[in-house]
Amino acid sequence: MIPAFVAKMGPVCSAPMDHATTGMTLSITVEAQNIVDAITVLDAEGYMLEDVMASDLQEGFEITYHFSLLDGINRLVVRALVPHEAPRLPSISAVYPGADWHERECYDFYGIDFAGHPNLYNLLLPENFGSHPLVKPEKARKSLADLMPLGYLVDCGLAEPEAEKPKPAKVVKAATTEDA
Amino acid sequence: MQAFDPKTLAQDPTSVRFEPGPTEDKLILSMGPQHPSTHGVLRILLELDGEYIVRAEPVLGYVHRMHEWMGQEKTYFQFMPNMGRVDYLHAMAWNWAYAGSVERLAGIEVPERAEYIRVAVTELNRISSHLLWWGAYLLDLGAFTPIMYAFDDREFLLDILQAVTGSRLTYSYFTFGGVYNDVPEDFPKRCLDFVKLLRSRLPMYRDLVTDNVILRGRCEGIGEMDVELARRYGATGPVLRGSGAAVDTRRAEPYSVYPRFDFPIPSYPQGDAMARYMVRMDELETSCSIIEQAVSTMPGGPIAAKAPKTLKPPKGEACYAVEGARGKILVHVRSDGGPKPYRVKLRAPGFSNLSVFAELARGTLLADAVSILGSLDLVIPEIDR
Amino acid sequence: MSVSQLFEEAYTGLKSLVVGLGITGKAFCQPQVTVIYPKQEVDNLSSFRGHVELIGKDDDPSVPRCVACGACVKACPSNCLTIQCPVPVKEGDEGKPVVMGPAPQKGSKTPAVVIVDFSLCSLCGQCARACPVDSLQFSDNPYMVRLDRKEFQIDLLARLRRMAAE
Amino acid sequence: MTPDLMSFDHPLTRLVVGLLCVFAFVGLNGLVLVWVERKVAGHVQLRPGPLHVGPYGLLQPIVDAVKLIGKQLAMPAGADKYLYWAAPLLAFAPVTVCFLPLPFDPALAPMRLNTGLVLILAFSGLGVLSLILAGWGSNNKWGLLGAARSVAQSVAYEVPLLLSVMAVALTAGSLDLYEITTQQGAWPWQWYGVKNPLAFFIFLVCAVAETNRAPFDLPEAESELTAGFHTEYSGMGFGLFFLAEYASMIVVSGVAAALFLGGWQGPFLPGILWFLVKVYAILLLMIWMRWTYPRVRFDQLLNLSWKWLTPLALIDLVLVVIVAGFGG
Repeated sequence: MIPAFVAKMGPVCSAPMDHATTGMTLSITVEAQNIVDAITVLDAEGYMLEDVMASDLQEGFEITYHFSLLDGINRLVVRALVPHEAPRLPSISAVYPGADWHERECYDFYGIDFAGHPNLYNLLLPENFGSHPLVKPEKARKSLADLMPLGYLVDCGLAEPEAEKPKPAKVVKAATTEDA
Repeated sequence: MQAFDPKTLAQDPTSVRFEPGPTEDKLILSMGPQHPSTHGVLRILLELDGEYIVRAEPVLGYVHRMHEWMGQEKTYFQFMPNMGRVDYLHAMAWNWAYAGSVERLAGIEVPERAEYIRVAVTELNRISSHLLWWGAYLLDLGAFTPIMYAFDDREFLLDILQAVTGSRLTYSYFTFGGVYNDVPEDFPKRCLDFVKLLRSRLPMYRDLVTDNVILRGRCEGIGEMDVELARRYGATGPVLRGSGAAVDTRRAEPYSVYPRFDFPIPSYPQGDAMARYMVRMDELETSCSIIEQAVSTMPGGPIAAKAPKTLKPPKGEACYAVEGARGKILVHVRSDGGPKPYRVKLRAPGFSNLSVFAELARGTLLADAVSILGSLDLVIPEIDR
Repeated sequence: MSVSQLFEEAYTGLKSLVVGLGITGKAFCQPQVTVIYPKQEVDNLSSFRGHVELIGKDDDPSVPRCVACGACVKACPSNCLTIQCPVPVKEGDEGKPVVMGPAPQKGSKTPAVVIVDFSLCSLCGQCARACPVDSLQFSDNPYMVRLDRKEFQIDLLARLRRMAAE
Repeated sequence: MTPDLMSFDHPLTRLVVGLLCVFAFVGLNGLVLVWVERKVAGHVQLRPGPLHVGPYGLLQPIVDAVKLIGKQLAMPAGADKYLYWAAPLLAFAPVTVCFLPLPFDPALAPMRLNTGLVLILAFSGLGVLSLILAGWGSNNKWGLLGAARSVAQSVAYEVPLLLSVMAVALTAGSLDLYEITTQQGAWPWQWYGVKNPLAFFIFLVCAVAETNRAPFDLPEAESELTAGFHTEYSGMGFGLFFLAEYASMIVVSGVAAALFLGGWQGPFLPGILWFLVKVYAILLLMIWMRWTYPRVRFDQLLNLSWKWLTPLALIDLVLVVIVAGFGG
């Protein structure tokens, strides 16, 4: 079950997830340019920004924002994909001031440029460090299809559902994601 | 006294960026990385007007060890000992967060006895963390004696944990699917004895420190924050509970066997340093009660599920949130099906808690800034990772 | 704030200060808890977890159970274990001096060299967990003072023989 | 037999001999106080304190002093050379002068002055100058902040201190410490501290603040200003500040003993012993307080002085005047 406000976020795709096996209840992918609008919706819903994580995939850098309400099982992740050549997306630190440091950390490790960030300098690494240590070499990168379970890929239209293998996770899903 | 000259700091890009303010009679002060009350190697650049803080900017990274990179380079098992080093004061919670996320990813069931042992040792570890915080905070405020009393009590606790895990600080006690080895026979009795001891000491703590008029003057009304500010900055744990929201991951997002225990969630609405102080003092009692319940109802059985010697979880991702002594610990692991994680992300609660500091310290006195910094309960290795 | 309130506050404040003095004064008269270490023994060494050591066979404690499979070497996150066995002699090379190579080596069921570099070890226990024959355990030796980090390369086979002799 | 300083006829001889004795006294007592402080701190914190050097660690302060003397005297770049080195000397010298008018014993008053009290207050006021010079001269921001704090603190606490001393001087009708002491008797109910407890209390609080002791050790507050005014001092430069702190503690305790606790007077024991017992009782109280309380904040410190101690001291003074007027 996907809550109503998700539609306002302009999602590219939204996939429910099973809290018992993933610790998340919902995954929402948005266009990188729309990230501020999408996150403003979450702010209005009273979500707390837990973390910003970037990972280096074949398709580009995937930035994952972890959100949850203060109370209850309702962690949702917002994902945005930026290409390797131009790793740039708007900063959300105006909406969530706590994102400031998380974005600087992503800048440290991946060199992702958060446009409109007030203070985009290295945070954990020295300011003149020069390189971005968590960027993987070309061959070590995996694509989304290698990293995500089939259920997610199907929900996002990245793969065809396999008819003979109904995911047990999908059954539990309805029971655990009805809050928020 | 020489005027502040940015050119003399050309070798230090951080300081250059921290330009002097609009007027010349501002003092730029670099508090740390070697400073008695920055708890390790945190550096805070302060812009002072007299003793009033105009601007404060924490500079991190002095103990940065790139744990997330190590997570990608090591196998699932090999990364486990790193967790005890992320936050050395509440190592068990980090152990748990990583073990929990990998268990979710690989679908490993944890036997019941292991869950009870996990709860007991994590709560013991939480008490040791809070006791150390208590002493260190009072050291920040200029009282030298309480830390010795706290360490005296903490010693009993470390002896218990040493008997269980073999080490006294950087535990790597959890394995995927359980715990490393079983607790000794007398573990429940020693835990109960310790709980009794701590309870008999808490009134002394209260009389010596909590009721002290000087301490109250240093803490009350200092660094006030509300729930909204905490939410926007992602501040969790005692910092959030000190702002009036009775939120605890152990209750909000129940994991393990915590739902079976009956414990209150202390929270204070004032939002100042004193409220955060009181939350932690109350949590000592809360943890005592959880330990009592856990060790008195601890079932028998195996202490670890059968986990393969080389773990290769299926592709996918999982997070696991744990209530650490400093707040919500979140570990996010992505797997590509291989023996090493594709990506490990560690959410350190202290990182988000410290990011509020700039907001809280603005306009306060230097001495208040020290008090606020202490009340956030920072462990720098956890923040720098 | 009325004057009476003000003085009441001052009274409670002063009282709390006196109570504090009372507590530290009482502590002053109590016996100390310090263990003056080299003169007095610390009483909880038995549960201390020191560097790893080999476990001997039940019938012959001077020979380790180790089968030189190299699992512990692979499991170690810090690469602090070294296990070496004689490299199998190739045809035509008979008579040449025996060359040692990292375990596992074909035909070797016992290790010739087992060294743990304690200066790298973080005492995580992954080696003991990985061992298929339970040949590794933590020692409880806390007296680890050396003048050179090279001296922390502990020869476990020699240690096992010494322990068995005692 | 007690040494008799009064046997020297010429006041100048007496002054020189007295000064030498004072130096010896300050040095020795400084060392003993360091030991006492560490031992008390240890026992309060359930640990033994200095233990290994000499019996009960008694020789520890000597070892520390030797260590301090042996250390390099470093000076930071950009420091004002003259001010920087003048400060520790200036911290130590005035304190020793303050011992001169103190009556240790009827026969052992280095200098009897009819304005002894004024001399002590004047010279102890000089002490703050050394803190300012140290903080300013060392070209260090922490030092500067410490110096700024010490100025405000000493200005604030001189006032109630003077007022509380004045209350006693008015009752005794003299500014000579010898005279004030003799006016009190050997028994506690004859002491001014018992007759006028408010003035005694105010004096004690101000004494702690004047000597920069915890909980009022703001100029050197280590968890805020690293070490405040003496951040940059090493070796004996720091040692002199250290010694001056203990010396001024002894001075204020001596003044308190003479003013409020009947000085050398007491039953059975010789006068000098009674005096030292009283001085050490006050010193112990100061040490005890240091190891019990957190540090107050700067504005709270000033508030305490201006809003509580100064008005109370004024009221006390008025009461004393009224009583003295009716009584005398």
